[in-house]
Amino acid sequence: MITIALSKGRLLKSFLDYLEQNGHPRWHGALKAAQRELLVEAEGIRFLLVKGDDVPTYVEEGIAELGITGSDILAEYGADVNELLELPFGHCHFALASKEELPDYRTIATKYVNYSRSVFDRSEKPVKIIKLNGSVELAAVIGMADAIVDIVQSGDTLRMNGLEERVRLDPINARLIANKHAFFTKSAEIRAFINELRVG
Amino acid sequence: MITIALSKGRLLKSFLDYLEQNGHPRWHGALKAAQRELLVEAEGIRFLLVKGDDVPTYVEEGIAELGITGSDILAEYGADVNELLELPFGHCHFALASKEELPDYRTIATKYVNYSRSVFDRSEKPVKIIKLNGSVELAAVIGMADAIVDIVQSGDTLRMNGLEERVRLDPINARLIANKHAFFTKSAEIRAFINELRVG
Amino acid sequence: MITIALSKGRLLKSFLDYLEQNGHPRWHGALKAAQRELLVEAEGIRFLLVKGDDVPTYVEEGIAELGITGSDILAEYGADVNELLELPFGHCHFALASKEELPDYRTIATKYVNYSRSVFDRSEKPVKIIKLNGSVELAAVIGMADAIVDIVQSGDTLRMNGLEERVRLDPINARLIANKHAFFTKSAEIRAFINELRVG
Amino acid sequence: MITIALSKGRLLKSFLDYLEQNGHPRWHGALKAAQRELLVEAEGIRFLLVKGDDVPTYVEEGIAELGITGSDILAEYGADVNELLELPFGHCHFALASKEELPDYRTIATKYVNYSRSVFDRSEKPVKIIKLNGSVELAAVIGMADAIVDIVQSGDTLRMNGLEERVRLDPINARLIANKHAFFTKSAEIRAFINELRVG
Amino acid sequence: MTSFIYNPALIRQKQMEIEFLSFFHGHGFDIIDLPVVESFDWHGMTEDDLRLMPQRETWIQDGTVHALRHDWTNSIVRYLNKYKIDAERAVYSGPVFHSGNETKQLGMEVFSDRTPEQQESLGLLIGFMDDRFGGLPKTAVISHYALLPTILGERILEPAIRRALSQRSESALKQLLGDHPLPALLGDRPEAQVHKLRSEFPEIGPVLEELTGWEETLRQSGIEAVYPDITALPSQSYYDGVFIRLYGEGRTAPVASGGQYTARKKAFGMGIFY
Amino acid sequence: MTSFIYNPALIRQKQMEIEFLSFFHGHGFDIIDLPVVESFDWHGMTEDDLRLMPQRETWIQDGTVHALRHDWTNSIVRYLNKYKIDAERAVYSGPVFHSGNETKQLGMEVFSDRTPEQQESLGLLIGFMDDRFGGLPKTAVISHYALLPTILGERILEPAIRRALSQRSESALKQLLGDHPLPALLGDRPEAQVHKLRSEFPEIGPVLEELTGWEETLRQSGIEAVYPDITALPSQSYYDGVFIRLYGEGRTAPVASGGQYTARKKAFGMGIFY
Amino acid sequence: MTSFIYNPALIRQKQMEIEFLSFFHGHGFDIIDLPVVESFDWHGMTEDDLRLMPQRETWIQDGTVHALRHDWTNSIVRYLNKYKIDAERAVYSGPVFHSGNETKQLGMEVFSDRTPEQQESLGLLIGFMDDRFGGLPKTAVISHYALLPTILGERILEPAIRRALSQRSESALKQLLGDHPLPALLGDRPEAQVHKLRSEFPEIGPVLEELTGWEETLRQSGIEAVYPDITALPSQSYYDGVFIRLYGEGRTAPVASGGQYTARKKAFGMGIFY
Amino acid sequence: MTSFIYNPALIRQKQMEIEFLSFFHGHGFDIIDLPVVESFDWHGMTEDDLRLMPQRETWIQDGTVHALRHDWTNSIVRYLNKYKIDAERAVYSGPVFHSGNETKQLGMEVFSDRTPEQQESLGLLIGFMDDRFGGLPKTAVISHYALLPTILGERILEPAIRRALSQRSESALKQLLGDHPLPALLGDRPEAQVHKLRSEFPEIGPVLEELTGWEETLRQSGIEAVYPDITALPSQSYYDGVFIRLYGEGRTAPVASGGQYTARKKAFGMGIFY
Repeated sequence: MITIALSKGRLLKSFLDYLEQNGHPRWHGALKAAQRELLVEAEGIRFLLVKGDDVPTYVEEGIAELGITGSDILAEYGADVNELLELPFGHCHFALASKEELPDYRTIATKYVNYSRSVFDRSEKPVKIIKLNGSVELAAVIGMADAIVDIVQSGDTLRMNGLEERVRLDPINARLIANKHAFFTKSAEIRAFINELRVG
Repeated sequence: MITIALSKGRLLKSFLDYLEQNGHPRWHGALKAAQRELLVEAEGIRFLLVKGDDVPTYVEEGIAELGITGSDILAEYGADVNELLELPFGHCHFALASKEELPDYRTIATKYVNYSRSVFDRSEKPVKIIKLNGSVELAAVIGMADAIVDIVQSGDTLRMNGLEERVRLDPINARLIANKHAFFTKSAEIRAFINELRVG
Repeated sequence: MITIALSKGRLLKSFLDYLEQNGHPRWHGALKAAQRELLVEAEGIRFLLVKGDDVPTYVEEGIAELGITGSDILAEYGADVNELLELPFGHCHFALASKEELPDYRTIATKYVNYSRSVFDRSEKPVKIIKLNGSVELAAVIGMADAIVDIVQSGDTLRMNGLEERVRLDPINARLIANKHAFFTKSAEIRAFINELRVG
Repeated sequence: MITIALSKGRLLKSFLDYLEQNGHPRWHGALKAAQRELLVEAEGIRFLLVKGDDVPTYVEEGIAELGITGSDILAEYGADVNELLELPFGHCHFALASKEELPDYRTIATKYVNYSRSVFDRSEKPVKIIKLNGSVELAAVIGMADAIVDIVQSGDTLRMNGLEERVRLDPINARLIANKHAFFTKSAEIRAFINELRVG
Repeated sequence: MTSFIYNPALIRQKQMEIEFLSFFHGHGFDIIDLPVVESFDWHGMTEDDLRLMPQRETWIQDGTVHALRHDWTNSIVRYLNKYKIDAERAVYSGPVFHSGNETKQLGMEVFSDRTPEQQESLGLLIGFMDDRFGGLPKTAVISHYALLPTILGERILEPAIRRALSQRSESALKQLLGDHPLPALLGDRPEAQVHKLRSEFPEIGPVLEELTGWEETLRQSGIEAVYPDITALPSQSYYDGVFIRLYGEGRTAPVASGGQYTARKKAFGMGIFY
Repeated sequence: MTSFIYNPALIRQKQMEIEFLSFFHGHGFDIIDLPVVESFDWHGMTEDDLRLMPQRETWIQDGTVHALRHDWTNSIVRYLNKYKIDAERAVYSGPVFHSGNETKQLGMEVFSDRTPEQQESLGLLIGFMDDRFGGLPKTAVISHYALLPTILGERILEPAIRRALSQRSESALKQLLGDHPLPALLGDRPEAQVHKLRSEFPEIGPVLEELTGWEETLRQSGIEAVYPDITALPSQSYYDGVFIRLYGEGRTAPVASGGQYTARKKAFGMGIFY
Repeated sequence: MTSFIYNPALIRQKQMEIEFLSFFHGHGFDIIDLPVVESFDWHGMTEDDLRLMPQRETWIQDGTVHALRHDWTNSIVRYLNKYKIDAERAVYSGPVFHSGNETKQLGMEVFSDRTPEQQESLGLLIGFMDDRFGGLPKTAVISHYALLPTILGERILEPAIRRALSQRSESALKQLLGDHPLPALLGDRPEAQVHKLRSEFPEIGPVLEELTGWEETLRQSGIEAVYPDITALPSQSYYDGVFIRLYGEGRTAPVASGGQYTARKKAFGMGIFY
Repeated sequence: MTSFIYNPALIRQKQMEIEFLSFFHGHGFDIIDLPVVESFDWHGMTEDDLRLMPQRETWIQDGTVHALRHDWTNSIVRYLNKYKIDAERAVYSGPVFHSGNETKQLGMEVFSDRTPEQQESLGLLIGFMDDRFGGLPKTAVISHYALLPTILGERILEPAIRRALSQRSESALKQLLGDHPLPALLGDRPEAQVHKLRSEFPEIGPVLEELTGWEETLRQSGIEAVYPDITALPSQSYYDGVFIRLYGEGRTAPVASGGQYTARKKAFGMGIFY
């Protein structure tokens, strides 16, 4: 028996599509059927459906041996886990977006404080960062910040809010992470899951 | 012109119902029509639709003069704002819930860390609190925590996860908050909004 | 057997005079005979001849049950001892002295840093204090400090250096101090010594 | 005009002997004549007679451009001065002394806390150090410490107290120190003094 | 946190600082300076000191608590409680630190209990702001810390009531105070509140008189809108009289604030944060 | 400061610790543990907390004051004032830190106001010391913190008098208290002091009765010399009854000390420092 | 954070501690103690010290950095680099502090470079765990810090590679190392990895020999599953040989860990955290 | 420590500050500002940072080391190593803190490796001092940090030699260096030292050329006495070229100091402490 923490929402949809396209009908069926359940068991695997931010916590603490979450979350929170594999779904990217193009963006609103800090550090520019938990675009719309740093998939949300992507930052995809110790103590089960996933 | 930050989601729905029942067709119409916009203007009022957690930030910073959010958020984050009025909607309550009744709950998972700490302090019991950002029920289901502290409206979520409310904690409702300084400098507009809201 | 730490130098001379005048020939004889010995035993009493600054240390640590030292030392170092009695010898006083009379003394050189601080605090005046270990008068002579705070007996040292006493500060005399715990556990011997000393 | 801080006491005597033997009658005469004066002027040189511990302070602060003090003082207090020359007088040495020879000395009483710490660090042995201001030998005599670290000249003081030198530590001699900045700004005067002293 | 600013604004800021000091110096104010780092003995800390500590940048050194200056008046009060000074009026400028952020404060103090002198200094400050510091403030909020103790008596010490007052929570005050006229007042226009207060509590007449005097000063200085704030509670216990906040056009944070306090004797001080 | 001790004594010390815990556990005491690092909110610090801080190893972290445990009873009092506990008797062991030095403390607490139960626990402690911890103490000093408030009234709050009392300074007390009978008592043999007190201040009879009871307990436990200490002042305000110090032969520091205190309810605790 | 535990488990814990010390003392280990608070001169801090600081409870006192003990072996290494000791084997117990949390550590050190002696001590530890400390560990993970430097050469110093190694990230290692055989190995069963390593890198034969010796010791001690970990990087640079982690049934955190290190001379130490 | 200064001097000091900034601003220097409180990640601290820490007012907050600004050039170097800037010349003023004492520093930096530009800025500084800041310095001491590495080679890294050099200890250098010509040079007049150096070490000709150029600048600015300092060691490793100290009449502490350094690229800066 192995426990896997899955990020709910956008990433779960992407995972379900992948499963469907790659022939894992039973996992797909079980997860698809889950309405608001948070715990789904299928073929000797226990899936925990949790908030993306919490996936690393579940894995780090050993509640789950494996986890699937976005590289954005890992970039931001830097969990102490084994980041085994990049997965071929959940693609999107980080972007810096603003209402108007500016020579310098001095104030940034974002959910991704650490990531944004590292981006501006890399470009060797000082910046003030405002942490928001949601609706980050609004901060740029109403002038609370010069720009935002956020995840962009289709770009629709930006457009709807009259913002434009100014700098395309790092790509994002799904990652398979493992608890540092379970990586060894459950190595057979983990390897089995990886093989299953890959072969499709 | 006055700016009001509104908590999206559950509370916004409750607010819309209230507006409808109390005859504010234009505000109701404008807010209802907003699909994924974050900024809605109606009759000289600018509504910002933001995450509940962010409402106090917008008001404290003066981006919005007024805000409507749940008392759960205020209890947890203790913003430096004027908490003018309790509003007659958005009712629910905090609860402690668990799979089994226990003599003592030593480990608690919750999104509301500060509130939970104060509850256990009041009852003079030491406790370990685990912060989760979502799907808090799961922590009790899989035994990561003895119990959870969360908001309960209908109780359906608890039941669906096999949990039961053990202790009914403080009631929650919507609150009208004001920026500490705008309370004076925009006192006429604020008073007008309150009157409008009340009389219905 | 009881051990008594005695301050060497000025205070020891004063003590010897007192013993002579008040009829303690044997103590007087034994101490007088001590050339450079640091340890003198006489009639069941062990005298330690130590630097005045060290007397409180010996008593606080319990190496000696009693100690005789000047109140200047106690005022400066504030040892955790029982300060049983004022003794009728070792009289002198603290003074503030300077080359010229000034409306304000902003820089003070002294061996007695804590005491000087408290004097200026009492008079509610800010001051800069320079710690010197000896020849404090020199600091005032060469203008390193506006004034000095030091012990004055005859005033000869001041005069020789062209300084004058400006403010007569607290009086100083010898004190009998006791280790806080030995005060009880050796109470009979301590009481005997005090009686002997007093009656003369 | 140049100002030189001289260590009073043992070292001053040694300096006077040196001056006498090497033909500096006027300096010798002026310093010899000084009874309890702290300030002596002779041939364009101003001598400050101060406590050995204070010499580095006078020089570091620039009150005196040059100073003569023992290397023991410099080893202990580590002043920020230019330590120009070793002088051919004031010879003695540091020693570890005790009543009985012991395999290990765990508790040391000394006036030279920093120096003692460095000695024991060099020999890679942990030790407890008690700071005393004077009569350090006594601590070994009465068993307050296993041994003492002190300056030894003839060894008479040790013998008189029944102690014996166990380890001969670093040699000590007089040093000529200069204020770091005056070293340049008064370089001609300093060089003249050195030449005078050397040629003798 | 690390900000490196080099732009023409900085020289204007420094010039402003020197103009401020010169202006008040020209009106008989002594220029004062105090250390950026303040130290506190554990046992000498007052309730006021302890209350402020969580907002300060603090550390412990040699058994005493060190903190960066948080507010000039606060430091001056502490100084006055320890040392005598000769100055009757003082002006200052320098950095202050709030929860790790560095800002600048300019301000002045009048060490006198004579109201006209205090009001004159307020006039000077507003005049300076009008001429050189971003223009005349548009709005003032004015309170008097003697009001609530009279109106509420001992109940003012209850934590729940203090919290409701500081949040202007009409709902909470109704629950806590029941029929007391105060909660209802909060629903009124600020201008009407003082009027009603006077009739409900005739004994606070003199305090309201004082308030009116200061309101007059503010209006004569050109400030258009002056609002009374009847539920204000002092942030530090030394503030015990009138307290004033000045706001610029469309700004929600005050550009200047200050009031009457007691540090051995009565005084009045105001500071500009920028 | 860095000491590395490896010798046979260490295993004996650890064995002693376990014997102590087992012994009291066998007599119905629960074994308790508390964190080495304690944290304090600035505004929640009491006068007692502040007074002790300069003697503690302290630092500031995340806006709260952190301190290493200084004394077990002190930590337990703070715990009892915050949380309810079920235990009626407790025993503990662990490191404590005084001004940067680490030592060990063993001790026990009785959370009951029944004197016989408290005295029984004292008997157990002395018994344990006699059997296994360096032998029977030779001397005890015993005081009662209700004595001085009755004898001196309000004057006990004056700092100068407190200092003179804590230093047993006959000279200073004479200057400060004039004709009051207290200074003269200090010149008497300790044994005679209680006697005279009783006749001078009949109202403290019951307190002296209590003292006598505890003295009896000490003597029955085999301690030969018991001295009353009439000028003792409590180091922390929760100590409000009998206080006892036990000394070994020829030692000037007590091997054990403790007494009655109040933390919500009456309790008694004693600790061994080594 | 404030936890007050009083229950029968505590006495068992204390008994366990004494049994552990006695057991190893009986096998010729000296019992050692070191201070809970460690102090560091700024300029004497090593890269290792600095790397660990963010995980420690730290403060600054008198110009030196103070930190609570984080790990016994770490403290012992620092001690050995400063002082000579006579002991050849040592055993210890006491609290350690990780990011503000207090836990306990039991452990032993062998100050000898003789592998059989080191392996004997490992056997003793596992034996003790089997008998008295929660039973025989089920799983061991074993690595050797000489492996990667040989396999990767200078590239082991690149931060990106170190991160990918420490995360066992097959994807990242492929990107960074291209054709190098290492990434592909990660997809194999752990048991197969050593086998392939030996054929790809014949020069690491002796290191793999050593590994096999230790694996043998572990198996003889009764541990069923022993996994090699070929990408392990040392947490502190003094670890330079074999490193072992032991796990209980169904547990994801190791119950014990430790390995070979150099502090002036070669040594071996393991600790139990609980 | 607590000093409260109110006197006419303060306004002059503030005016001086603004004049200094205006003067250099008028010569094309940007005015810059940096935070008073600097924060350091443990693992990002350089040898330079660690060496300076004991002289700074420091504390630990949220796992990072905080320190009050110690020296503007030091802060600017750290800034330049982290961020790009556009300014080519900068001027600053503000408080600095040495071992708990607060003083003020004024200064300027030229972010260019062109010596004439650097020398021009030095001329401006001396000109300003002559006109407005207490008059022309009387004495300059000038060194070049490329000298000793050439003269002594690797031996310059030996701690004993560094100490002897920094103390100008002829005796100690003789013991350590034996026949090397350096110790003997120290007994010469400073003016003669450079001369002899040139003949003993022809390879340092270009460095001495540079020194002479700067000496020329100093003399042309009106400074009468210029002394070379051949044994100077840099306080921080970024100083790698000429270094200059200026002294007033009869003063033993320099009124200004600074020199060439490298922070990504070559620069030159000097500061006035007062």
